[in-house]
Amino acid sequence: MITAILTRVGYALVSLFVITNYGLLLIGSMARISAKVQGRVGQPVWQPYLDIIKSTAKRNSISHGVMFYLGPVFRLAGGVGTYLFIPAVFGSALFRNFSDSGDLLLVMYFIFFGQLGMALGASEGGHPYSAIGVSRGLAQMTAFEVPFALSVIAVAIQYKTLDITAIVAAQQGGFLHWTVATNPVAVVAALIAFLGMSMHNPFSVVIAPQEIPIGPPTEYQSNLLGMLQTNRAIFNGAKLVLYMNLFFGGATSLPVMVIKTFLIYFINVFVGQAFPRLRVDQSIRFFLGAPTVIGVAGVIIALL
Amino acid sequence: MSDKHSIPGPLANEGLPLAERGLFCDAPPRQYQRANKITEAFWNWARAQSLWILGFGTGCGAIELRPLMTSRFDMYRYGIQPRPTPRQSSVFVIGGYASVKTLKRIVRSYEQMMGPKFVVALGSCTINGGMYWDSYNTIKRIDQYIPVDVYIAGCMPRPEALLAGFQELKRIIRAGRGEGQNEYARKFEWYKANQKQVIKDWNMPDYNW
Amino acid sequence: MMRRYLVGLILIGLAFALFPLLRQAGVAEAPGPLASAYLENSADDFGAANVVTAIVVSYRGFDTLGEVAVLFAATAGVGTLLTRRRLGKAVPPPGRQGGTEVLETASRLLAGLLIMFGAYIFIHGHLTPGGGFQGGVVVAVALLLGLLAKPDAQVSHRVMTTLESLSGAVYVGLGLLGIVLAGGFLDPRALPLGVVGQLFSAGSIPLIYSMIGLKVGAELSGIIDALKGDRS
Amino acid sequence: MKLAAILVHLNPVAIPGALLILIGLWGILARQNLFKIAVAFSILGTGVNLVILSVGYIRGRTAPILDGEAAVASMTDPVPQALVLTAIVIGLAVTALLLSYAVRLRSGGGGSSIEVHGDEKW
Amino acid sequence: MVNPLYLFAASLAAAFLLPLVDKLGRRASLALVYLVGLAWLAAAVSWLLALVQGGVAQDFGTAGFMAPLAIVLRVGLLEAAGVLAVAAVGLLSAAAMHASLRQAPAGGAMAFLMLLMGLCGVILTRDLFNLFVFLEISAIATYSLIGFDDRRPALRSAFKYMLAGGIASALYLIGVIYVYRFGDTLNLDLAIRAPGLAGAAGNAALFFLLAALLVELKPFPANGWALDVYQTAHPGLAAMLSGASATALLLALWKLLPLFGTAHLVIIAGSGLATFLAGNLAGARQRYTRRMLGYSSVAQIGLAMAVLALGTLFKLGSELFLLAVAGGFVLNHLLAKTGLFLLSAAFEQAGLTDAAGVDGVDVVDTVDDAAGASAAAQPARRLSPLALAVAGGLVLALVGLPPFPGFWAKWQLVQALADRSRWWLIGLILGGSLVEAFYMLRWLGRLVAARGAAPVPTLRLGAGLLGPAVAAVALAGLGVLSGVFGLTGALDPKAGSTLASLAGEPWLWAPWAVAAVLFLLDWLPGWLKGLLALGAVAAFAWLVQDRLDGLRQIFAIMLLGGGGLFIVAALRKPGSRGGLHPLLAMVTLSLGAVLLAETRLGFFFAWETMTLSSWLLVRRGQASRQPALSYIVFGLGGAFLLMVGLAAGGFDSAGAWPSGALASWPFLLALVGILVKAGALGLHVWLPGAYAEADDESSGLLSASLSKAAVFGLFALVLSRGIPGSLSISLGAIGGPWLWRALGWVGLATALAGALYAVWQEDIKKTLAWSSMGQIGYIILAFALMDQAGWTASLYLAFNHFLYKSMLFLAVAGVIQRVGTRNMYEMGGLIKKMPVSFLTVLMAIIALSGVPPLTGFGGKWLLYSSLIAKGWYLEAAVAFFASGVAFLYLYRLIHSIFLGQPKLNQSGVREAPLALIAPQLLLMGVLMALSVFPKLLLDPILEITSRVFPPTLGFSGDALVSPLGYWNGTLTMIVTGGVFALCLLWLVINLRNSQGVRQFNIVFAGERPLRPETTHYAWRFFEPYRQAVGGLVRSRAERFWVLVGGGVSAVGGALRRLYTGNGQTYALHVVMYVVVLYLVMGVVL
Repeated sequence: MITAILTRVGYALVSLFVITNYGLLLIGSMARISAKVQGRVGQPVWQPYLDIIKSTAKRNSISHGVMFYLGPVFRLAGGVGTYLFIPAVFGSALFRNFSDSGDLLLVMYFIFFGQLGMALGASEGGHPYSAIGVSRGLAQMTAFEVPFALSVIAVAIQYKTLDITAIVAAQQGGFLHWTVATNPVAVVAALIAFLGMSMHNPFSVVIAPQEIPIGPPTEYQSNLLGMLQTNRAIFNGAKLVLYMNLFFGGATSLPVMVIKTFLIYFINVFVGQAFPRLRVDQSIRFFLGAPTVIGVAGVIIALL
Repeated sequence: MSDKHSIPGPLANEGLPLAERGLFCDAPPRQYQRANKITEAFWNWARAQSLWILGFGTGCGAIELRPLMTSRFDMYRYGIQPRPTPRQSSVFVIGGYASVKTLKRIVRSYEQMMGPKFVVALGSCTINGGMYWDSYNTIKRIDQYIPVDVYIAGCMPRPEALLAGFQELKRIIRAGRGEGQNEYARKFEWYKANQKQVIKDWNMPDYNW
Repeated sequence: MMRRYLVGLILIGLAFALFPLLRQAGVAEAPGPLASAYLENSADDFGAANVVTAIVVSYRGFDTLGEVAVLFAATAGVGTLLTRRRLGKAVPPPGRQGGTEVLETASRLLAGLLIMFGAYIFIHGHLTPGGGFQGGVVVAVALLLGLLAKPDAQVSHRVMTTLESLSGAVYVGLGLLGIVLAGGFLDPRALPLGVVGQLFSAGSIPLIYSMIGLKVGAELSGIIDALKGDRS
Repeated sequence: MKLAAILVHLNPVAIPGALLILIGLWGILARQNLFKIAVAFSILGTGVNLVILSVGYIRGRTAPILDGEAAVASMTDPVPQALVLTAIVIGLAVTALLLSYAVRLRSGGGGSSIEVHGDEKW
Repeated sequence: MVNPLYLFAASLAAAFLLPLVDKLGRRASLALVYLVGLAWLAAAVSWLLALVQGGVAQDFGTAGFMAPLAIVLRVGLLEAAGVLAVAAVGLLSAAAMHASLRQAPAGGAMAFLMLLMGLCGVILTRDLFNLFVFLEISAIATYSLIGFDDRRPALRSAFKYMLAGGIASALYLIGVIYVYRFGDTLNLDLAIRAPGLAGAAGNAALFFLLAALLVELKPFPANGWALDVYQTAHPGLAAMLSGASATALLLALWKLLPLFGTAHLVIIAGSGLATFLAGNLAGARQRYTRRMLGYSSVAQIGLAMAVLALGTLFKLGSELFLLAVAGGFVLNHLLAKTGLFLLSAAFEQAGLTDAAGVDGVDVVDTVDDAAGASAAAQPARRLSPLALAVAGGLVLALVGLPPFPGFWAKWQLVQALADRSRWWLIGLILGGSLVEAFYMLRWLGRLVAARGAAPVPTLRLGAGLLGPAVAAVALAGLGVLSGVFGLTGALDPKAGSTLASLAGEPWLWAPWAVAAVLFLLDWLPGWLKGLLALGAVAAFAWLVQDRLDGLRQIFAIMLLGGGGLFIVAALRKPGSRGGLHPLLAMVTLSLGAVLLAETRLGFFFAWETMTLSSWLLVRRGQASRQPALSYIVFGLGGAFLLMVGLAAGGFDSAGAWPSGALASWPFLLALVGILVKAGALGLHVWLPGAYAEADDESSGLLSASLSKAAVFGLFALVLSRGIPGSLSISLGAIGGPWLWRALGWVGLATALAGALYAVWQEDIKKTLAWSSMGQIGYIILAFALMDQAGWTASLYLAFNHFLYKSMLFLAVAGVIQRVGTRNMYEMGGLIKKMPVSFLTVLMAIIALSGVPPLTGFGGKWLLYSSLIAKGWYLEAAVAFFASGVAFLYLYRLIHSIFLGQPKLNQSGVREAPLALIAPQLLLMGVLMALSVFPKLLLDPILEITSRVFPPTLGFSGDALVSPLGYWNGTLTMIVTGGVFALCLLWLVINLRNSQGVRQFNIVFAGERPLRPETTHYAWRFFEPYRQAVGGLVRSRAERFWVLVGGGVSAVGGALRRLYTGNGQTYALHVVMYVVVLYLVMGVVL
């Protein structure tokens, strides 16, 4: 019993370690790719590591209160938890994580755990821009969740389950079994939602760095910031893994996972480089418009 | 307001109305211990590789910062990037002359940065007043008000000079000489006195956390 | 103008409602069973020659009592409404135009006669047409005449009230006597019936009718007096 | 011919009564003056009384008084006569009160027209 | 039995002698009046006793003869009751008029005696002409009395009255003489059998008789004169007219009823209904109290008329039944209206007059200028609690709320009409009642003074309150009797409870009993009352626990437990907090009663009790006048719908809802009725105001517990009495699955709209109110799924909503108490001052938003799983959107209150009092326990739902498994906890030299913030969101209801215009009315 538990915890830690490093490198390489797009050399791929170390190495920090402290903890726990509730690699005991805690719905809702905690922590900072950022973020979130939910429903209809492992299992057997092949419309909706979810351009008004200096984390610094940066890597990874599982046939091994998630993320960066930023009300209207229609179409296709 | 907050300290935010004093932290800045040598060296290396700029466009020099972000100069490749908030920045670039009005903001922003923090003084005006040396409204030497790590002379210095200055800063940091924060804490009374001498309408707290 | 047309229309409607009733009622050929019963029994029952009186005072005496009460209530109302204070007349206006000499003289002459005639009518109510009400009215006319002649004259309110109250009370008392001595409330058989057609007959009917006469006279006088508007 | 039959059948007391009722109502509904309305009420009352009497009316019969000569069989219906007495007195009472109220209303200012005494409404 | 003639003799003798007695002083004359009144009262009582003990009705002849020769009086049960009522009202009125009678000439007292006697005569006589005489006696006495204290408006209206009355008596005379002509008798009993009256001629004669009687009963539109009289006469007299006079006339109508044929009955019924509707509609527009009471009076009499006629027309039941129902209405009206007029007399005597009025007489303009909010002309005064209770009792009785007689009568009537499928009649009657309830309750609401800062002097009513109090007590007593023994039981215990009663369900009276006791103890200190109330609730729970099974047990925890919590919360403020504890206890127990009800009547009784008591609770709030009004109007409207539905069956052991096409819509009505209480979209207009404006602990009770009673109502409709077993309605029966799908969409729309509205509120309690509405929407949605998973979700959501909404309201109550405002943007940064409250809110919003690992996620999981499994995909997506929106307002709530910038003026704020903290801690504990062990709650729920539907959900180990997926709450909790601890550890290890800073130590572009107010981003927090999606929720529902209200009001206004104030026009109305009736009769014939 104890061994079983320890094994699982150990596996989870390993899995976590892998996704953290992968996530950091992914961010670094994407920054580099962006730089190439802009005709620059760009920062080193390992720059995210340096930034985190730098933040962690700050000699002092300030705190606005308990919730301010706990904000990054919530955020990181949210990211880590989200990841841990998703089976990262199909059929792998090592990367199975704690996916037996719940199905897709749990993952979808656990995403909010970190966001909520972070929003609260940022708010305690007392900075108006934090609150403005949160208000924008939440407002935008309600909108992009709609196409996402629709595509998830389409998936649920198609595979008659909400169990992620089962969804991945159903997609095994080649490209033509992937959701992206069987129901591309739903996947389009989900990918548009993903743009909003990762707050890249054109949906980056939440953290608009100059207008409301970086939004919610305005007051965060030192190790608190470091945790947020770490979370960004893990959380990104978790979301990518989720998308991969739902729409791109999952992964049977780590390299497959790396390739697939890299490509999914690449779409994201690609769009981000090509489009300017939208105002928050514009992006809400956008998500409730075409993407929602696409999502509904996806559901209908799944029903056919 | 509890008693704790109404006892005046040495400076005790006395420039503020009584009601507002409780709104600001009244702990003075202090000097921080360095970690053990190896750790500190590692950290300094990381700090040097990840310079986050608080670009403070106090004067004309700020315009020379912008080209650094462009593909021609691309400061990102040196691990340098702009950051919108002092809380997260480690390098304070003071661009050009500092009028009395902006000094107030410079001081506050500087004090709000987390240590270790470094200051790059950009342009002649920050060194000796430059062409504004006899102006009634600018200060002559910025280092009388906050500690400066690197001066980049010129009116205006070119982006290349800036890059050179940042390289110099990196060297200083790696060498463990970027101790402006502790310096400021050590000579806090002196800096504060200088600041107050210039800024007549002092409506700020004395400790800008 | 619209209103007049509307009223006309509505009255035509009412006529439309009323006319069939009149037509169907037509003229009776003979009294109905109830009327016949009254006609045939009243003499035997109460010894009253005047069947109407028998009905009014006895069979349906309760109605009559109510009727007196109605008049009484009206008197009370009129008396309450029309006091000098309420009419806003502090003092009776001096020097009001009196009646003509003819009127004064005639009224003086007639007053006693009228009162006597009134009394006659109500005392003979069970024998001849007429009765308490008619008699009472005639009595009140005497007063009216007097007031026409001398508008400023004050009627003795106290006498009037006392008369009214006592006659009413006696009426009720006579009714109760009916319960005690005879078959029921207002049963005139409380007193001996006597012979039909004589003055002292029909039990307490003449007494009751006299009381009614007195009361009605007093009440009507009261109303007239009150309408004059100078009661205190 | 038929009309004649109807007319013959009609009660000679009731018809004027009904007419008086209508006239009285006309006065009540169309006259403005408080006192005239009171008078109209009297007319209405008279009409009603006539209608009451008409019910007891039987052609060719006498008053229901037993004075030896008149046979019971030749008497009219006494009941309406008894009833009308009550009706008359009640009518009188109402008239008296109406007049009193009219006097009070006029004396309080506002004149004798009923239209001005309509402050309470809606 | 005492011969009534003695009493007549006595009355008359007294009246005749009064002028003489008056010489001894007015005191003596008045004593005489009281004496006579008492004599009548005593006689009536003796008759009643004799009759009840087995006596039979007895006739009393006059002049030694009986009918047909002589006039006959009859003393029967109804007559005795009528005389009792008249005498009682007479005595009360006389007392109210005492002062005026003393000052006026003696004629006043005489006329009063006459009136009293006249009315008794009207009741007792069996002779048609004698009836006329007595009608005239009372009429002329009334004419005299109206003017007796010489107020000019009264004089005017007396004249108008006389015109109408004169015409009526002329009509009556015509009628009676032709009845004599054709029927050859004046005796009623003989006339009924008279063959001559059966034909067309008899019909016409009877028509005139009837028309006159109807005119006296003040039918629409021939009742302008009556309204003027009610408005202007001495209120004591108005009481006499509205109460006693109307009763006597109705009894007269009842006596004559056998004379009439179908055509006449149709006229009576139609006229009565028209009067009822028109009177109420016009009444809704009244500004003057007494005129408004007049309209109500007219309407009530119309209703009683209609009931009498309808009962005979449709053969609604035995004569006894009819008497019980009509009698219930009449009695209710009689006492309530008497009391209210007397109350207005007392107001007037206490000097509550509009001094600026012409002639100083436009008195007691209480609709606008009640004791509370006074006009500029007079200083504000407030009513004493006793006066308020009396006024409340009277108005509530009038409106037909339990436990007053009107409630039982209405129930019986609706039941009887429903049995004969006369739905449109039910609609008319209930519609009119609702309008009446609206304006009467509005008036009552205005009597309650706003609890302003400055203490307001109490209005001294003194002895004037006696009459109203007697009326109120009598009403309550009769009502309770009717409830316990059935209506007829109250009338005649021997007859037994042939009608439905609550005899079998004594516990339904618990709310009333406890409230009564606690109100009597209201002088005690607050804490003691709180403990008593708590004890009462606990005792109730203990006593009834055996009667509750699975489903109802779960609801009992929510309803009674919630009530207990909020009673504890009520201890938060020192002082007596008058009225709060009794009401809280009453609401709580009424919720319990809803659960316990076993019969339809019992359920409806409990439902109305709940509506009523919660309304009182809402009205106790500070600025709750308008919200409380809309709360009660919607509450009653919903209750009426429910009543119609229940009348058709389905609730109690009598069995399932009738099947078949027609039978389905009573169920729908009941459903809609319950949805009103649940606040479903479109029917929710009352909700935000009521929840927001009630006292803070009361809001919590309403939102957390009372709304669950509505949820229970849903279950109880579908499961008989909410006992899990087979469904009482076939799912396919009513519109097939589409009904449930539509219900689901209603729930969904409610959820979405509730969430969106909540987003844009500035008022913290409004936010919570809208949030409640939204959450109930989910519950309805899940309920509508009609399968095991859906119901499980529904119950689970309901319980969770109870938990976290209680927590939120408790915490918010503390915040409001400490901060003194409800505007969120005026707060901020309270986390440091009120950490426990913050923690509560934090846990509550995590739970509410459905974020794992707290229980809320279970609800979301169940909801989406069941929606998707059922195939309601679009619904699932919209629900997902709606629950996303919930994040917005939840964040805003916690941010604006607890985070951000503290305000300078709130530096002295402390943590909420223990009375609020303790329940919060308890609830947090429960929440945590349920989060870690979801089985604790889910096991019983699954057990219940599995009994109704084939199970699809079940536990496998710790994991709840659905056909689609699984959820292991315990593991989730462990993982989350572990990860959280790990992250926290990392932070603690790596954090160096942390310096705590203050609120202004923020980055502010090199500047310092100027003021906390300008630095706290809270006002119009989601403005961009409004720009984006605000179009989704324009307040269409409000506009719709405003339109409806406006329409009703406009109709009322238009009807009112008939009453021009011109007496002649009124007379015209009378004649026109008669002509129209005649034509209608012609058509019917």
